[in-house]
Amino acid sequence: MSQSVTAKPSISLALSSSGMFSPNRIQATAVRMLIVVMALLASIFVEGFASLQNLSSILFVTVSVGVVAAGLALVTISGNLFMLSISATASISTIVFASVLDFGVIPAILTTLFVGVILGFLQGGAVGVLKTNPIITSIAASSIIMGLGAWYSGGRTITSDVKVEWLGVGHVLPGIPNQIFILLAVLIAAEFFLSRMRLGRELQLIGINSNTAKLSGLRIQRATIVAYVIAALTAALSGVLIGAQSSQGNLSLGAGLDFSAIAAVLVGGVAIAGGHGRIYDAVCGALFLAIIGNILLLKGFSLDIQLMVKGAVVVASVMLGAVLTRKRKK
Amino acid sequence: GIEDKSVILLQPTEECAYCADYLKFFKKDATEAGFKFETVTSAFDPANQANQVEQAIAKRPDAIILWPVDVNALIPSMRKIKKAGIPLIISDAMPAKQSEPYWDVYTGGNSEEIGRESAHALVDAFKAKGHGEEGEIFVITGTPGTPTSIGRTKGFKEELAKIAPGIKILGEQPGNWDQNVAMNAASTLFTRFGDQVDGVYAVEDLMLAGVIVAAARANIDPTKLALVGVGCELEGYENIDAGVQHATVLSDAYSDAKYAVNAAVKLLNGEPQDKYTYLPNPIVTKETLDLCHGALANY
Amino acid sequence: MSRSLNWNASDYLRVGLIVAVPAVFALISEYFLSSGNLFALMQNFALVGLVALGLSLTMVVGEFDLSVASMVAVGGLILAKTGVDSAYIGVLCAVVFGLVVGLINALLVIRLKVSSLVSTLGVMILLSGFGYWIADGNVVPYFNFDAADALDAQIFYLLSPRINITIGAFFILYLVLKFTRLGRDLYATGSHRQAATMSGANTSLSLFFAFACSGSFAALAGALISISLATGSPTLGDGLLIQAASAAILGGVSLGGGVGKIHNIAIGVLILAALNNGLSLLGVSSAVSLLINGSVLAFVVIMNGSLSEFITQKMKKTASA
Amino acid sequence: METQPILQANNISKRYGGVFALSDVSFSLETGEILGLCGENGAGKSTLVKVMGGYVKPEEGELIVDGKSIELGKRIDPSLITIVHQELSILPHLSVLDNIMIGMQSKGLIYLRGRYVARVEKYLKDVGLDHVSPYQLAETLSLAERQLVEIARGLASGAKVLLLDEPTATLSEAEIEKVFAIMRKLKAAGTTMVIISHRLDEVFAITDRVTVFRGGRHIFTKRTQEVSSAELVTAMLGHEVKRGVQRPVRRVGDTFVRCRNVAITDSFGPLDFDCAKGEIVALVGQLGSGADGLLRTLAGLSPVTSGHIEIGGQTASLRSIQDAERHHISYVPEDRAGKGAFLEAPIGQNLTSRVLSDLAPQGVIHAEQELKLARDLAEAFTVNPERNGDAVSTLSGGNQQKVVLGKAVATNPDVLLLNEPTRGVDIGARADIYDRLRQRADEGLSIIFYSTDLEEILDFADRIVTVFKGSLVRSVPRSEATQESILQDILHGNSEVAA
Ligand SMILES: Nc1ncnc2c1ncn2[C@@H]1O[C@H](COP(=O)(O)OP(=O)(O)OP(=O)(O)O)[C@@H](O)[C@H]1O
Ligand SMILES: Nc1ncnc2c1ncn2[C@@H]1O[C@H](COP(=O)(O)OP(=O)(O)OP(=O)(O)O)[C@@H](O)[C@H]1O
Ligand SMILES: [Mg+2]
Ligand SMILES: [Mg+2]
Repeated sequence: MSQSVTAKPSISLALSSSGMFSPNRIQATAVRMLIVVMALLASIFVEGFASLQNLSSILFVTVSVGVVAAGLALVTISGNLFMLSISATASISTIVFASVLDFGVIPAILTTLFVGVILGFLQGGAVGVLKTNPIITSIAASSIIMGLGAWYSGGRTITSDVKVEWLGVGHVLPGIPNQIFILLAVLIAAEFFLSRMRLGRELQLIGINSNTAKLSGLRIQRATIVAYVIAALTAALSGVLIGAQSSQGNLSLGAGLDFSAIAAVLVGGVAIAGGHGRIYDAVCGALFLAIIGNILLLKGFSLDIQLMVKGAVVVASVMLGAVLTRKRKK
Repeated sequence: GIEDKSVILLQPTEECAYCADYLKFFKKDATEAGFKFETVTSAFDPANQANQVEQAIAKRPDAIILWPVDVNALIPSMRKIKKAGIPLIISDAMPAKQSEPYWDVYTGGNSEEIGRESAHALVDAFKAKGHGEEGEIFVITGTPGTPTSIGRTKGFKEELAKIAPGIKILGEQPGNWDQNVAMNAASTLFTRFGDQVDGVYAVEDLMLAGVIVAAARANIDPTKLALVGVGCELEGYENIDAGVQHATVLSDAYSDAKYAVNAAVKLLNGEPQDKYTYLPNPIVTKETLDLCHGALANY
Repeated sequence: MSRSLNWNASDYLRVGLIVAVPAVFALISEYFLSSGNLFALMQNFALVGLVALGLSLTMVVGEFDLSVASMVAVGGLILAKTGVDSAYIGVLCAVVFGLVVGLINALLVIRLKVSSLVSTLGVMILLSGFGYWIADGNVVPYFNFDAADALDAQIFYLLSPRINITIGAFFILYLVLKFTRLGRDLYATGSHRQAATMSGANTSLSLFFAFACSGSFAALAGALISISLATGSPTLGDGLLIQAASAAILGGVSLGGGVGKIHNIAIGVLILAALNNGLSLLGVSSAVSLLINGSVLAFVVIMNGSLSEFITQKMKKTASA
Repeated sequence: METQPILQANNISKRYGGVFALSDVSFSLETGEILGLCGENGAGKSTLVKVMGGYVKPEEGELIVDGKSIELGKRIDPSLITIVHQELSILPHLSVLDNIMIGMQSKGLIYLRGRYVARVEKYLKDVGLDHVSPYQLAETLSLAERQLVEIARGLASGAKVLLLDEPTATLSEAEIEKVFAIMRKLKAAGTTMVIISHRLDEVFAITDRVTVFRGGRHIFTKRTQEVSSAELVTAMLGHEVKRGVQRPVRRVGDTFVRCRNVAITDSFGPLDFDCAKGEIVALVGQLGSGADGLLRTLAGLSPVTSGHIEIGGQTASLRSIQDAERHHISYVPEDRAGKGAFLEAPIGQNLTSRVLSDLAPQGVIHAEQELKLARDLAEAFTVNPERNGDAVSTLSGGNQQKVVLGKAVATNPDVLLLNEPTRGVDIGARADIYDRLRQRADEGLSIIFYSTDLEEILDFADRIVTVFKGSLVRSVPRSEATQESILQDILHGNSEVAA
C-alpha cells in the first residue's frame, strides 16, 4: 500500500466515486435507463404520447412531485425515513397563497414559504431534539395542519383576483412549462446543499451512522431540523405552484402528494436506510412515475390501477434496495 | 308549539364550500322558524356518521335531518331511526329507492333533471361560441357510482341525444368531485383529442375549473370552448363572470337548506307534504348570475 | 413484589385521562352518560379497538404495520363481494385475506430485514389500489340487514355482538400475552431481537403472529363495519390509522418495542372513543376534531420520546429523595 | 477415563469471509467434567460454543451428543446443551423470571409464571441474587446482576451440558466464588460443563481438563493438573512470553492532563490521574473495573459527579463531546463499525468528518482543501489515497482502524483517547499504527488508551496505570512491567506500590 503513495494525482481522488453500476448507484442508473426506454417505446406504441401537449402534461406532473421529492430526499438521506405531512403542507399552502395573493405575488410566495419553514421547523425539532418517531410525528403534524386549514378556510375555496397564470400554467415553449425552471432551481439548490455544504455532508453522515456522528461531534439536531425545514419548504412551494394554476386555494388540492413523493424518492434509488442517494435521483424517480402514470392514463386506466402500480413499484424498490444493501455489505 | 321541538341535523362535513353555506343558511332559517336544533358533522366518514346517528337517537329529538355521507351506507342507520320512531328528513343526496320505507321526506336536487337542463345549457353554449349544432365534447363525472353523478350524467346524455344529435361525446373520465383529479383527467383527454374538442360538460363547477386549467396547460384557449358545469359554486360564478365558462345549472345550498328547514317545520307541525320535494334548477349564465345566492354570499 | 408500583409517567397520564375525559363530558352534556350514548361510544370502541389491538402487537414486536389503514377498506370490500350468500363466508374471506397479507408483511420483515414502516407503506398503497380495483372505483352495496341487525343488536345496554367480538379479541390476546410462551416471546422479540433469538425465543413466529393479527383484525374490523354500513368502500377507515396509533401509544405501547399491556391498550382506545364521542355530542366541527386528534397523537408521541423518560427519571429522583 | 464422551465434535470448520474462525476442529467432552477453554481474543472459542448450540452453522463437521448425531446449524434442545452467552442476551423489558425461563425447551403453549416463582427464587438464591424479585424488570439490574441472571438461566435449563462463555468477566471475587460453588454442585449432580475464561487462576481452580485454541485451531487438550501456567500461555500465544525486549524510554513533557479527586459514579473514584505532554499512558483493568470509564469521562461522554479536571493548565468541564473538542481532546471509541467509522461513506469523507468546520468556514466545503487534507491524512496513516472515494467498508479491518484513527487526529488534538486502539488488527498493521501514533506523541500529543490486550499494552505504552474496582491501584513505567505483573494487578488489585 505504501508503495502507491507516490501515485500520480487522478480524478479518482474525488471523495465520492462509485461508478454508475456500483451497488450504490445501480438502482438510480437503472431508473434513468428505464425512463429512456419507456419514453422511446411509448412514443412508438402509445397514441398521443409523443406530442408537445403530452410532454407538457408529463412535465407538469414531474414538477409537482419532483419539487417535493427533492425536499423529502433530504429527510430520507438524514435517516428519518419519510414524512406523511407533505400533502397537508401543500394543501394548506394553497390556501395561504391564495389568501395573500391579493397583496401581490412576491408577498404571497414569501408568506407561504415562511409557513412551510415553520411547519418544518416544528417537526424537525420534535424529531431532532425531542427524539420522537419521525413517521408518527409527521402523521400527527398532518392531522393538525389539516385541522388548522379546515378551521381557517371552512373547506371553502379561497380565490384571488390576481392572476399568476405564467407561474401556474404558462409555457416557455410549447411543451415546456415555465414551472420546469422552478424544479431545476430546487434541484440545483438542494443538490448544492447536499453535496457541497457542510450541513449537507453532516446530514449524509448522520444518515449513515448516527452513533458515529454523535461521537464525531456532528450537529445532529441542526441537520435534522434543516432537513425537515427544506422538505416542508418544498411542500409549500408545491402548494404555491398548485395555487398559481387558478389563483385558488383549497384543502383538497395537493392530496396524494405524500405517496407520490415517497414513491419517487424510493424508486429513484435513494436508500431508505439513509445516507445514500442524490437529489436528482429523487427527481428522476418523479419523472419515471410521471411517465408511467401518463401512459396508464393514455391507455385509459384509472386511479386504482395507478395506485396499484405505484404500490408495486414501492414494494419492488424496497426489495431491490434490501438486496443491494446486502450486496454492498459483502 | 314548534318552539319546544328539537331537530338534529347530521351533515357530512362543513369543510366544503357548499356544505359550509348549507350550514350557514340552515342555521339562519332554522332560527327564524323557531325550533331548537343541533348540528353534527362527521368528516365525511360513513362509519362516523352511523355512530353519530346512534348518538342522535339517544338524544330522542323530534326529528332528524340526515344529509347522508353515503346513501347506501346510511340505510341501516335510517332503519334504526325508523325503529326508534323518530321522523326523518333526508336532505341533499337522493336516497336509494329501497330506503323509502325508512324516511318521511326527501328535499334536494333531482340529478337527472339537472343533467337534462345541462344539455340545454350546452347547446346554448355551442351556439354562443359559434360552433353551431355539431361538434365534439367530453364529460367529466364525479366519483364513479355516486348517485348524483350517475343521475346528472344520465339526464345529460339522454337529453343531448334528443335535442342535439350532432354533438358527439368523445370520452368520459371521473374527476371524483376533485379539482386536481379532474384536471389530470381532462389533461389526458385534451392530449388524446386535442383540437377536436369543442366543449366540455363537468357535473360540477369545481371540476370544470380543473378542466379550464388543463386546457390552459395544453395550450388550448378555454374561452373558445363551450363549457358547462353544475352548481353555481364560487369557481363557477367566477369563471362565468370572467367569460370563460358559458353556463352552470343552479343547484345551491341556499335552497337546499331552506327546503330542509321547511320540510322540518311541516313535519313538526304535522302538516302533510310530498315525499319528494325537488329544488329549482334554472340555467345560470352571465346575465342571470344574481340567482347564485350561495356564491354571492361568499363573494 | 414491586410489580404494581412500577408506575411511570404514562400510567398516571392514562389513568388521569380515563377518569377526566368522561367526567368533563358528563358535566357538559347530560346525554353523555345516557345508555344510548354510551352504547354508541362502545360501538366506536369496537371498531377502533380491533385495529388498535393488531397494530399494537406489531409495535410490541418492535415493528409498525402501516398497511392496516387500507386493509380496513379492503376487508369490507371483500366481504361485500364474497358475502353475498352468507355474511359468515364474507367475513371469513376477509379475515383470511388479512391474515395472508399479514404473513407476507412479516415475511418481508424477516427475510429482507427492512424497516416494516417502509415495506408496509408499499403494501398500504398497493392495497389501496387493490381496493379501488375490486370496487371498480365505486362503492359496493351489501344489503344484508339481517346481519347488520344481528351484529349491532344491543345486549344488556352496553354490549352488542360487534362489541363482544372486540372485547373477546382483547381478552384472548390478554391471555396469550400473559399466559403463553408465545406472549412472552412477543415481548422478547420487541425487547432486543438478537438477544431474544440467542435466548431461544421464537422471534419469527412472534413476528408472523403479530402481523397476522394486525392484518386479520383490520380486515375483520372492515368486514364488520361494512355489514353495518351495508357498503364496502375503498375509502372506508381512512382516519382509523391515526386513531389506532394514538390509542396504542396512549395505551402505553412503546414505539421502541417490547412494552405494552393489553388492558392498557383497551383503556387507550376507550379514552379516544370517549373523546371523539364527547366532541361529536357537543357538535364540534370536523376541523376541531382533526386538530384535537392530531394534538393527542403529537402529545403521546412526544411522551413516548424523551419527555416520558425525562419525567420518569425526575419522578424516580423525587421519590427516592 | 473410559466413559463414553457426552459430546463429540469432529472436523468442524467455520469461515467468516476469508478468515477461518474454526479450522478442522475435533474436540470431545467427558461426562461430568469441567473443561476450560483457553485462547487469545479471536481464537474461535465463542464460535465453537455457538456451533455446539446450533446458533452458527459450520461449513463442515459433525456433532454427536449423548450418542446421537445432531443436525448442525439448528437450535439444539436446551435440555441437552445450554449456553451462557458472552454477549449478554438479557431482555431488558422482560422480568427476571421470564429471562430465566425463556431458555427452556418450549413444549406446550401455556406458560404460567406463578408456577415457576419458587424455582426461579431458588436459582436466584443459588447465584446470590437473593435480593432480586422474580418479577423485577431486567432493565433495572446492574451489569453483574444481569450476568448472574444469565447464569441462572443456564441452571434453569437443567441441561446435560452447560457451556459458559466468559461468565465471570464482569463479576467480583465473591460472586465468582458463588458461581464456582454452583458449578461444583452441578458437577456432583453429573452435569458436564465448559467454561471459557481469560483468567488462568480460574481455569486452574475449577477445571478438570483444559483445551487451548489458537487461530481457529485446536492446539491441545490436557488434564489441568498436568499442565503448567507457562505451558498454557505459550500454547495460547504460539510463542513464549517475551520478556525484557525494551525499547528506549521516550522523553515526555510536563503534566498536561490532571485529574484530582475525580469520581464518576458511586463505585468509581475518587481518584487522581495525570498524563504528561507527549506521553502514552495505558489504562488497564477488567471489564467493569472502570478503566474505560475514565477514558469516557475525559471524552465528555460520562460527566464526573465530583472532582477537578485540568487540561493544559485550564480547568475543564467535560460534559459533552463538544466540550472535549473545545479542549482539543479527541476520542476513538472501541466499536469501530458501530461508533467509530461511517462504514458506508467514502474513506475521504470519513477522514475529514471531524474538521468540516475548518473546511467550510462559510458553510460551503472547500473541495480542493478537502481533497488535499483527505489525501494527506490517508498517506499519514498509510492508507492508499487512491481509494479515498471508496467506502470504508471495502477495507480490511486493520485499514478501517487506520481510517478511524486518521479521522480522530485530523483535528490536531492535544489529547488522543483510544478505546481498544487495535482490536482485530493484524500484527503488521499494528506496528504501523503504533509508529504513526508515536510520531505524533513525539510532536507533543498526549495519548491515553484502554486495552485488554497485554501485548499491545507492553508494546505501545510508556506508562501503565491499573484500575481495580473503581480505584487506581498502580502506575508503573513500561520498563518495570511484565505480562505477569500486569495480570496480577488487573485480577487482584494487589500491588506493592499503591498509587
Ligand atoms: N459474525 C461474525 N462475522 C465475521 N467474523 C466473525 C464473526 N464472529 C466471529 N468472527 C471472527 O471469527 C474469529 C473467532 O471469533 P470468536 O468470537 O470465536 O473469538 P473468541 O475466541 O471467542 O474471542 P474472545 O476471547 O475475544 O471472545 C475472529 O476472527 C472473529 O473476528
Ligand atoms: N469489499 C472489498 N472491496 C475492495 N477491496 C477490498 C474489499 N475487501 C477487502 N478489500 C481489500 O483486500 C485486501 C485484503 O482484505 P482483507 O479484509 O482480507 O484483509 P485482512 O487480511 O482481513 O486484514 P485485517 O487483518 O486488517 O482485517 C485489503 O487491501 C482490502 O482493502
Ligand atoms: Mg468470545
Ligand atoms: Mg480482516
